[in-house]
Amino acid sequence: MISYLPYPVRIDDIVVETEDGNLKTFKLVFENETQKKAWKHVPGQFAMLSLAGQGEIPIGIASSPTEEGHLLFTVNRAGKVTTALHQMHTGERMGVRGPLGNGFPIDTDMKGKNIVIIAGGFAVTTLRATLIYLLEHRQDYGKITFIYGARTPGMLLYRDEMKQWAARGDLDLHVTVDREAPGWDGLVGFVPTIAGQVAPSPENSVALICGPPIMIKFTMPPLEKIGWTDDLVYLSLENRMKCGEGVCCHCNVGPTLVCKDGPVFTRTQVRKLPVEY
Amino acid sequence: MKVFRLSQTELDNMVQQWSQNRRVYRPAADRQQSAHADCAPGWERVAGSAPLTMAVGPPKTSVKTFLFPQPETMQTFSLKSSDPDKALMKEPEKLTEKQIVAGLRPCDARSVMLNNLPYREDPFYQANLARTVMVGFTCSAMCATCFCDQVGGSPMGTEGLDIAISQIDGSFVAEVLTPAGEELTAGLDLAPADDTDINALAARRAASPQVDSAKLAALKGRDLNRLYEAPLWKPLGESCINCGACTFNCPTCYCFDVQDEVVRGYGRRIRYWDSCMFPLYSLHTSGHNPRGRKMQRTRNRFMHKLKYFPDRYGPFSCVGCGRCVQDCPVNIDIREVMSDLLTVE
Amino acid sequence: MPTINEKLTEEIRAKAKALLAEGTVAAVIGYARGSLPMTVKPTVVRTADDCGKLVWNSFCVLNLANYLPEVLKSVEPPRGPRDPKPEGPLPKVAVLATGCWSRNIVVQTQEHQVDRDRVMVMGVASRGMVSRRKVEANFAGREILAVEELDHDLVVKGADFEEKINRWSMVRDNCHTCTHPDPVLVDVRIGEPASERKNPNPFQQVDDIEKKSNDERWAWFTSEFATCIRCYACRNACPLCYCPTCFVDDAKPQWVGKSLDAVDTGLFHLLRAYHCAGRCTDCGACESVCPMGINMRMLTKKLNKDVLDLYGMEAGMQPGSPLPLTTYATNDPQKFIVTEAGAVKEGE
Amino acid sequence: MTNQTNETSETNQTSQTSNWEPKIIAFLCNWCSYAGADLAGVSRFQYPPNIRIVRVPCSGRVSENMIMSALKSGADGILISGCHPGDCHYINGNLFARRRFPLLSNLLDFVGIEPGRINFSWVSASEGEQFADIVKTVTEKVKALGPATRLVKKIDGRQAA
Repeated sequence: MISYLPYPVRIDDIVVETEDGNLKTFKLVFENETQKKAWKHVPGQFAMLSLAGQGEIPIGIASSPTEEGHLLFTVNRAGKVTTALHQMHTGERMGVRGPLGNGFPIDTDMKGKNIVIIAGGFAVTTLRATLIYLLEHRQDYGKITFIYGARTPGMLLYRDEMKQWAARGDLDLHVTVDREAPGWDGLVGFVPTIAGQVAPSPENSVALICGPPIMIKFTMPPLEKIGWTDDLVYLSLENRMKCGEGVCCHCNVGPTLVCKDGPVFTRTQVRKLPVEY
Repeated sequence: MKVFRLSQTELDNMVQQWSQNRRVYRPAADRQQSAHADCAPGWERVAGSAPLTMAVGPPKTSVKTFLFPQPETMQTFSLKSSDPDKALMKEPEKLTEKQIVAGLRPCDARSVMLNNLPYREDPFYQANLARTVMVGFTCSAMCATCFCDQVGGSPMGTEGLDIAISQIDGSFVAEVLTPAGEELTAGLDLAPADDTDINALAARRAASPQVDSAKLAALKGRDLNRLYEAPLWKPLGESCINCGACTFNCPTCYCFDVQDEVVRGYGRRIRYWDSCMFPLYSLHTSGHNPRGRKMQRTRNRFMHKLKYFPDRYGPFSCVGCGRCVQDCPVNIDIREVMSDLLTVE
Repeated sequence: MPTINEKLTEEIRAKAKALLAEGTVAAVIGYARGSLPMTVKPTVVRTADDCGKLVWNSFCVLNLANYLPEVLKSVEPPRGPRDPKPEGPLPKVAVLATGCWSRNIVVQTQEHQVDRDRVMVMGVASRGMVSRRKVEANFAGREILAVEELDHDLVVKGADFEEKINRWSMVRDNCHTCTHPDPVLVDVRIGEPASERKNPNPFQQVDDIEKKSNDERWAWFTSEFATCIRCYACRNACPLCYCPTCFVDDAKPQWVGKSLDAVDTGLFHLLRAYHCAGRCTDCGACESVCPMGINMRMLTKKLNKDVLDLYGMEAGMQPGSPLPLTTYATNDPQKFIVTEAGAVKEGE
Repeated sequence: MTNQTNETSETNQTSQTSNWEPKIIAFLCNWCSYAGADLAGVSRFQYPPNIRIVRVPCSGRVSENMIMSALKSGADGILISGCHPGDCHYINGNLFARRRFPLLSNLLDFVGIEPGRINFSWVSASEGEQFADIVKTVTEKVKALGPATRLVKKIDGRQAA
């Protein structure tokens, strides 16, 4: 039986991620030990963040299952609930309901393969979860290429972690910004351009792409040029959601329910659907 | 299975007896209703001795209001800073008191079963299903707007009912179909039906319109994208005013929205009916709306009923009660949509 | 001998056909036959060949002005949200309009929702539209299978009955009290013009409620609106309701709750009616489309009465002048103002 | 005003009791009436402490949504006050408001909301004493009506006190 009751959690830490202050990462810890132990998720899954009196919102889980004891959510301030969430303080109580959705196929289609992760803007959250997981289980995967872009250096999420990843040497990290900026000595250019330059061949590989629709649209042609096909590309859809359990119908794209059947789909699957996302 | 024969007086006495220690609801006789009635519009609690009679066609509003009430409290919470449980969501006590819905029709009873497909794991729906006993009338004739036979049902159907009552020659034959129904009739002084009644009932059932399964199969076999791109949606979307009359009176429309309500530090999270006809239904916070145009929303409603739902769960999400046909302000007729869809190349 | 409506139907078809054929308009908004007795389908006709499906009868209860802004947009050449308006005149749209609908077009023009130059009003004098609900109530318990309309009677047929009833007795309340059946705007005349109707008291129904005591009025209000299912058909059928986001859909602040709650439902109806103050032409579409048969028109009628009493204006009757609530007079009555003396200040 | 989670002055009564005091929401225009209220305070004119002031730029800014929302949230009375006609800081905001207000209060009267719950006045920045008098008048009027019950939202039997 579904439970719509959120688990009570407390905000343990809040990190302002970006220069405009619109993105914050919330570290949440469970109030209840049993619930904490019972929580199991897969990178790519999402959860409902619940604020009493405000409502619930579906947000991708930014922490990897390997980071035990807490959950991370990076939230963009956009609507009623996220605005209220941004006004909350450390130590306050809120709720988490989940994990929901299917997540990336880390144990099936991705196992033993070369992984290409392409992220744009704040869509990087669930891909951060994925990357951390992959790095923890480094031996199970082949070459890892991580391409991430944002408008400006100040809009990049998880900057400190990126530095650590860059230092590891066992992954190919490409962080880019749209335009030249003072103090930025990294890559400059849009994600699709960079992806076209650095993406490896599709042989024994899968790609995970998350970002604004326009970025995804322009990233595909350079990949296709070097032989990538739709079935190797995983995308994550989003739609308005209410229940998160495949009941309320809000997130339907044709017969598919994003919350239950997704949010992760291969590009082959997405192409069969009406464009209602 | 027990079968009883009742006169109108005996039927009324039976309902009266139930209402003495249980909540019994029936289709409302009047359009207006007291603001403090304990049930949804279109229904009333049985009180006094008004006879339970068969009116023409299904009741004004569907039975879903008893299983999927509008609103349903999902959680309650306090926002008082003095409360140690501040912002802690708590589940309300589950209602277990039995309620009897009397006078519904086979179409509505079937809708309960259809909605149970997406709601199989839903705690609130299941709790309401467990506490609701359904006593329905079968239909001796079909109304001009009824089409249950075209979508997998039957005017004489009993699916979903606990007790099915059929009118035969001025008196009633009651089939007790489930343990819940038996519990209701146990201890009542009822005359068993004789063979004549049972034969008459069987003959009626045999003569009733049969399920048009060819139509069902034809739509199911069709390619989704062909139907999606069909030219019929444009004129349909143009005349639709995107109100929710069809969805709210539809027994098989089951979408809901969730919102928090707070009064003076005490709050509840409720779910209530939503309609895919409203732009807000699919609107993203970013302002992007995947179904921003009227036509897309109209299409989604029919595609969901006739294609998406069958593809996912099997049957059409429609019981052919005809309420949407009657209530649509602009006369969008789902029967015409179905036949138009069948002719799409 | 063709009936009045058959003649009007023929005239509408012929004139619509001519307008489309000569390219004067790109689309005609009218009605097509419905699938049930006493129903019609609002339809947009875009080719001369399609004009044959247009009909006119006493069941045209929905206000066609409601479709006007959207159809006008649909006939414009496609362009992006930031593209400039194309050069030259944009295509026109013809719309059937009775007295009240034409007044709505005036209001839409005053509120800049509709460009008057792009609208061809095919004016029909209204003979009063029949309330389907009244007919059904008249035959309560019997299923109506067909209704044939004669000039002054309706022939109602069921499986085992056929009865003739007087048409006027089944006409909607708003049409009964209507004083302006003839369109205020006419570009193409359909049928004969009608004269203004004399009505001793168009606000009789409102007066009857006003006579009740305060508690009785509250009881009337709560029971009248108790059956609302919040489908918003009344709002969506109204040509005045064109806000991209309605106040009921606002989440922050949430003005009214969205589920079935007597207070929220009441607030919705009061605010909806109030938003139509000074703009409502009493076309009755809201009441006609309500699946639950709620007489929400009483609220707007009350507002119409007050607007007429206080400011001497009727919506849509003065095309050149502003709407009552978008203007003011320095000597507007202000008897309602509380003063420090506790008494109510006299009008200045 | 729209924040329904307001916890202040938690009194819990549903029936009229001897110590019941009405809560009156006052929408005061920034330029005249709010200054008038300020003057009343500075000049130490006594007036009943029943009003909760919401400062608005102009009486023309007070929308029907705000008034109804106050009623829904349990306000026993409402006072809307702006500049005298002709004195509006925005030239004519109060004149538009003067057209709208009687329509709303008549409509509410029409559906059975007790007359006297919704009040309108003009108070200038120099009328501190008058402001105090108006608040007295309105408070007495609302007190006589008793607690508001109509159009007051309750959830699960609980009501905004």
